[in-house]
Amino acid sequence: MDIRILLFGVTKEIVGDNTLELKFTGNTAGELRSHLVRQFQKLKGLNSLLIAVNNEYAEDDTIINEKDEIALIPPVSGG
Amino acid sequence: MDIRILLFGVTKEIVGDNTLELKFTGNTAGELRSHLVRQFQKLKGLNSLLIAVNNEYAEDDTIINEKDEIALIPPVSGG
Amino acid sequence: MEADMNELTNEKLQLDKIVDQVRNDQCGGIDVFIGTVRNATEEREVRYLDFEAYESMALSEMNKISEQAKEKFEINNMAIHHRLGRLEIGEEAVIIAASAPHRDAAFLACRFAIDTLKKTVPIWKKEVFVDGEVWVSVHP
Amino acid sequence: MEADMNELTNEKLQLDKIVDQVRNDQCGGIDVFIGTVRNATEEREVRYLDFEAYESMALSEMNKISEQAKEKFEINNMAIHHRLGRLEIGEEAVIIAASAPHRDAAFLACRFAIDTLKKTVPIWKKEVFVDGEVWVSVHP
Repeated sequence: MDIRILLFGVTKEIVGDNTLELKFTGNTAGELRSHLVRQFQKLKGLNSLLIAVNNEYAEDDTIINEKDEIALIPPVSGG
Repeated sequence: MDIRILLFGVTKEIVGDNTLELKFTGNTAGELRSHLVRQFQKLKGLNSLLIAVNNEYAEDDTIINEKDEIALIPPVSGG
Repeated sequence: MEADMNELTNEKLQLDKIVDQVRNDQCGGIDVFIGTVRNATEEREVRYLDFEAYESMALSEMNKISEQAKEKFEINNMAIHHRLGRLEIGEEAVIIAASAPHRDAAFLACRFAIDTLKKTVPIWKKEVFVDGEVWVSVHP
Repeated sequence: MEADMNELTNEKLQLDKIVDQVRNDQCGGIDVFIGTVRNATEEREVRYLDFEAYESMALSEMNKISEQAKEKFEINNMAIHHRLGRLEIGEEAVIIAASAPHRDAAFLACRFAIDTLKKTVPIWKKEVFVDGEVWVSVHP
């Protein structure tokens, strides 16, 4: 399926854009993260890397659908 | 000795004035408190009753001198 | 040691002014406690409060609190302002602000200060009800 | 449940406005935490900070925090305001206010809120130094 991923902070810099469009052949958030880490090796060095689906933190087995709003969440540092 | 005692809050109401002058025949803060409680029975009903000498809380054995600034401190309730 | 930032006043307390007093470029967090006048005590409707202090000693005890807070916790500054006189419902009786490089110290110092103030500072609060008045905490 | 009092903004945070939001006649205490921009991180001089958020999710996570705080602690209201964009040294990045009938709950709720915000809310801080810049907490 065609998905679009929102990028923030350091992940925006690593990917070089604030969104990333890709053909995703897996089903779950965990598979998407593995896919992205293979494609962008520098993501491996981060303290944490989470996937958000429709404004909620996803578990590794959360199913991803084509219309979901997906975001990559590097370590947060608000406050 | 002649002493003058500053009164606040409920002790001011019990004594009926904001200062009390008296001839004190004892030496210590503890003796002064006992003297006052005998003279004003209603002081006995308070949750606590402390003596301050020169802006510091006194112990029962703190010595009182004629020129000291003496105050009677009923239960505090600031904040 | 810097001058104490503590104050007793008959005027309305100014939150911004108190926070600005403790602010500085090394601090990463400021905790502020604001004690306000509630409209009821044990279901009894309060009309207003009247605060009275033994002013010289109260200020001395407030200064002791901020000195102790600076010894106990890693804070930059502390300011304690207490209002006196007649206070209406919702008005501020006390504002305490503590600034610190790290937030834990700011929280702990502020909490220590208000807890200690309520035990040691010679200030007295009279609650005035529709049908009477009472000096708070005086009787068992 | 009342509307959430949480906000993300590019404007300077207004302490008085945020405290007024949580104020009410039943509350006896308000605790406020103010997170400010420090001038140095591990001795390295900071020029300014830049905050960025995944705004829709950040607001949703902030609302979760105030709902959880209301469940966990006996508070009346909580407001969480976070600033975004470029912040100079000394400016406020976040202000959290919690009002409660009794002060313990206000302190605990505020502390819970800032601790949780730092873990869960998708906001990112870039520190800009004279000689470079870094996204905070990103690397081990």
